[in-house]
Amino acid sequence: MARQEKESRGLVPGLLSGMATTARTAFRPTHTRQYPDVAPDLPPRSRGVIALLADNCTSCMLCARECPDWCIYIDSHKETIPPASEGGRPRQQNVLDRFAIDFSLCMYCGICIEVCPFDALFWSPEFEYAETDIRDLLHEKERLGEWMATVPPPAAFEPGALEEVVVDEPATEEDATQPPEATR
Amino acid sequence: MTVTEVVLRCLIVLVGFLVLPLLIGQTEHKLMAHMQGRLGPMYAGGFHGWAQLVADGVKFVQKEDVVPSAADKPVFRFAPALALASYLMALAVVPLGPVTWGANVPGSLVWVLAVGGIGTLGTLMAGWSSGNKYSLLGGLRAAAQLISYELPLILSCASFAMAAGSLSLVAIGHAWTPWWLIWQLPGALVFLVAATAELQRPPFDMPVADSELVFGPYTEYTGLRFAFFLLAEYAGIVVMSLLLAVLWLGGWTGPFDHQIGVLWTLLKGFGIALVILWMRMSWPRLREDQLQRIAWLWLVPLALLQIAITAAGVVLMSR
Amino acid sequence: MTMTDLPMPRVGPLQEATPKPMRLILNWGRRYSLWVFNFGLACCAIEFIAASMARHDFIRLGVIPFAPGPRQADLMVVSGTVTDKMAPAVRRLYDQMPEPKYVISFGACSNSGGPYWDSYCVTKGVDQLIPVDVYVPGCPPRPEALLQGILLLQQRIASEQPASRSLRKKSYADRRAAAAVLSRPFVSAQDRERLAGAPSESDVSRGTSDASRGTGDVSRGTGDVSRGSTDVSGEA
Amino acid sequence: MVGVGAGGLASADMVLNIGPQHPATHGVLRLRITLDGERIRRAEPIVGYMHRGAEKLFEVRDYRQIMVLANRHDWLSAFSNEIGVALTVERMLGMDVPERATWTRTLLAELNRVLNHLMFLGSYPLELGAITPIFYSFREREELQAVMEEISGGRMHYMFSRVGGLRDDLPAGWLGRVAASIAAVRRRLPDLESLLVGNEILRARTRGVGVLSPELIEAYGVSGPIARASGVDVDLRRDRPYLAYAELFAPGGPGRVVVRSAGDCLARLEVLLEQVHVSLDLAQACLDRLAALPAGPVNVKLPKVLKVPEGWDYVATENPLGFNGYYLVSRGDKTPWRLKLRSASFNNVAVLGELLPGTLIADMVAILGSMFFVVGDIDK
Repeated sequence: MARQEKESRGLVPGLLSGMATTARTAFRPTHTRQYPDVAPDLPPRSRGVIALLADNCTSCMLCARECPDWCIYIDSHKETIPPASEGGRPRQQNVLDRFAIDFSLCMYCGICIEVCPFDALFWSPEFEYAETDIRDLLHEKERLGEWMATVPPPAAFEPGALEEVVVDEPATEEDATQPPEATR
Repeated sequence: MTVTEVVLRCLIVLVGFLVLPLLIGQTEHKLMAHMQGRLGPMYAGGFHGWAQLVADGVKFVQKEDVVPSAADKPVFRFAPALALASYLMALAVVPLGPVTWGANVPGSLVWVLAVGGIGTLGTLMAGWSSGNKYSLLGGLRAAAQLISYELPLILSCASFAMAAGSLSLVAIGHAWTPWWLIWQLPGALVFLVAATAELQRPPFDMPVADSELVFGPYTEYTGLRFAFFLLAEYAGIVVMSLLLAVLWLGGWTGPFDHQIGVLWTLLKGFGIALVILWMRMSWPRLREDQLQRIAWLWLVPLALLQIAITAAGVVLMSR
Repeated sequence: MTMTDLPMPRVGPLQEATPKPMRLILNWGRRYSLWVFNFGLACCAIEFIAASMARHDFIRLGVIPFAPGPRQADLMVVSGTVTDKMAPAVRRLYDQMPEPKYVISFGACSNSGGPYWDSYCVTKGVDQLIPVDVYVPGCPPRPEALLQGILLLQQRIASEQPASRSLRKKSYADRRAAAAVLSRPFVSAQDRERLAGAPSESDVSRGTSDASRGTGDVSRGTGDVSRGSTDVSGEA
Repeated sequence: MVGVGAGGLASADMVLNIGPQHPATHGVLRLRITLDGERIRRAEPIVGYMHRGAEKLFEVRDYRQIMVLANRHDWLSAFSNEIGVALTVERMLGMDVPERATWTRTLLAELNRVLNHLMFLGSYPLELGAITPIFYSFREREELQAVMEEISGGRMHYMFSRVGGLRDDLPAGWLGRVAASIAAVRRRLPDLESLLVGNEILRARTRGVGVLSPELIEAYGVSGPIARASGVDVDLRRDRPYLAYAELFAPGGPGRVVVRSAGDCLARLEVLLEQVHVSLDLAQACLDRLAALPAGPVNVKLPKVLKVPEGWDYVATENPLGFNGYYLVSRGDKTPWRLKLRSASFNNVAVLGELLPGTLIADMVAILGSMFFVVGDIDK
């Protein structure tokens, strides 16, 4: 399979074949994707930034606890809701005050997204948020909410996957065919 | 030759000396890029990054003027000037056409080779005075390499001079005949290899081998001085490729050579410069002792053989 | 915070005389000729090399990766984990670079220690050692993220005043610090009046999310500046 | 003999630091060499500049958090490291992994091996002075990284394997795109080979330089492509098969162990080049098998808090750079008591002290480049 060892070759061909390759490449189209002008096409699962769906979050602190870097800061307080119908019991509800992720610490492992029981966190392939001041890398929940717009629809699975693997909406048949492109 | 004409010629040489290396540098950027499947500078100066080297120059002017404390200061400051001046003086005598030359001295070939030696001194001074171990190693390697490649260079030039019967480049240019292409082929190859080694260009860039000795003798240089050394390297390519174009490819002879003779020389020089740049992109670099071995066991005998052929040819043709 | 004026340092021969159009040319030159010095430490170094390769090719932007040593470089991309044993080398290489120099902190490890935030031998963020101009988040960040960071840096260079760059000579806790760090107060204006307005709120909030941490009582840097080491030293 | 004749000038030896930050050392390996002129008298690799205390951090992390940290020490073969931790924990738990997960893991491990080798096929000629090969090898790397990113979301640190299988299932149409990228890499590989194989200058720089004898390999525990280049025919994928390698390396299967006997820098380069071809064959075989497999789960339902029963276990896998061993001691609670990593590069670099004396500086760079190591793998 591999080209066999050419021991007894003349002095020149090895060197010239190298020059021939570089010359041939010079006339072929280049591989560069000019980033600022041409946006890169990112697969839907690409881990760029974490987006928060604030109203799903019940501030159960699971993500903050499971995060290896402790880079999620959550703050909430309890509110009592008056009983819906009179005679009912007033309900306690967790209201989210602050949900911040420090992206200068985050290692993008995705454990928080995996472990969140209420599907409040999603991956978005967005990556353009470099800052000149490290404190701006601490995204508050408003900024995390803004990333929600860039979250692609969940990708369909390979036909070999078991059907009962339930995604939040079952992978319908028709989007299993065309490869899902990110919405960028 | 009135004074104004001399001043005018000097100005033209100076302008050529500042423009041509930038052209070669930009060509190297774009050629290396496309040979590696990428685009090279695009944003500097709008269309296809034409002003990349101008931007480099403007930036190097603003850099801090660092002279290491352990350095031998006067020698350190003067080294780049020496490296640059040698190629400037060499470019002065290289003729682009029958009348377009900086200076037409009878022994212009000897002048070019002699002035080339000063460049070696500049590199050695840079290596020695930087007070940095890598520079010392790089400087000594450079000295050994440049001295051992002077000989093949001189021998191959001698064979061209013998073939033309004169030491003046303009006369050699006039005496050139297409027959020389085959007759002087070994000499030209020796010249090309020796010139690449003289310029410390890959595959002979051991002194400035970035993976071994950070940047050889120029490790400690910053700002304008470093820019001078870069300019010297590209100016060297211009000088050597124009020289080979005049000696072996006949300089300004070509169809319509009366009208566009100069263009022919520049085109031929550009072609040879492309070969020198091309070698950098395709080959790794040799080891120090292999380099010496090539010089003494391959190039010098080949050059001597070439001189024998030339002598035989001259004797046959003179009868 | 009173702005102490500083003697204009010797930064290249042309720095002093900078009438407006001249300054534009100088900024343009510095902007499109960033010789980057391949300061690769860990995994981010591979993404840094990928950014200089055919697919992303940051030479298009004028960033030339062939600077062999610190002396010839003016952009230092710290890519990878800065361990305590490597810290003096990082600091030394930064000092060896000639003056108009910029630093991009590439990746979580150099931003703030990243996955190794609780390691006993990792410097938590390279900005403790050298002043950083642009922080690129990611672990490792995509090569395009580095390109975006470079574009951000280039915009800053284009709008740079020679005066602001001269502040760079000023030391900050015996370390040379970026003009950006010095020329603005630590606690930003709206933070200050927010602190003045509801002093307890932000400390309380930090406290509760810590209290609910549960797995161990490591007290994280609780100052308003998210990491303990560059804490507000009270001179707001 | 080169340079000044024996007994020439009385020259004192010069100690040169091939620094923590030096273009030749990948990352932050420091070599203190004592020079006589350009010939090396003594060479001592100084490691520790990239020590991040990962093993100490393992003690305060549960097994999923370990997985996402364990792939960062050898950052060129991230997926193979993850598999090592997963296999150790699965063996201690006695958990059997679904077949589709095993075959996908083998496919991703082989693709990761190709990525690792391509990196060294690019960076080694760069140290010898050839600029272009690294651009061609990274063009192939980008091709494969696009596919790896599509399934796992990351380009270098995939964090895709979990105890008991994989994190997610395969995206739709992914197998087709993997086949296309493997074909593209195979089509463009001759470009890279034409710059390496048969290049007289490269051959002159590497033939007979830095010969590593099998005794030295046994003594220092060198493993991986470097050991196989000196004739030591050992490969854990065949000798102690894990994942799906038993079937792939069975006689008649696509897997074969590439061995050279010369043991010099050129042999190491050739082993690497041929191993890329072998790994591409293996990946193609895994693809065909995955397409044929019936539908099935990709991971096992894990308890809420995963506790490994008390005891210890050692699993060694064949990482692209050599043997990668995981010694796990568990006291039965959420976090391991001790997880020791035996990494290949630590032993591979240790042999430099024996190999470098007597060579020139240019040879030192050639040898250093040909001992394929990753500094994070040395210092962990």
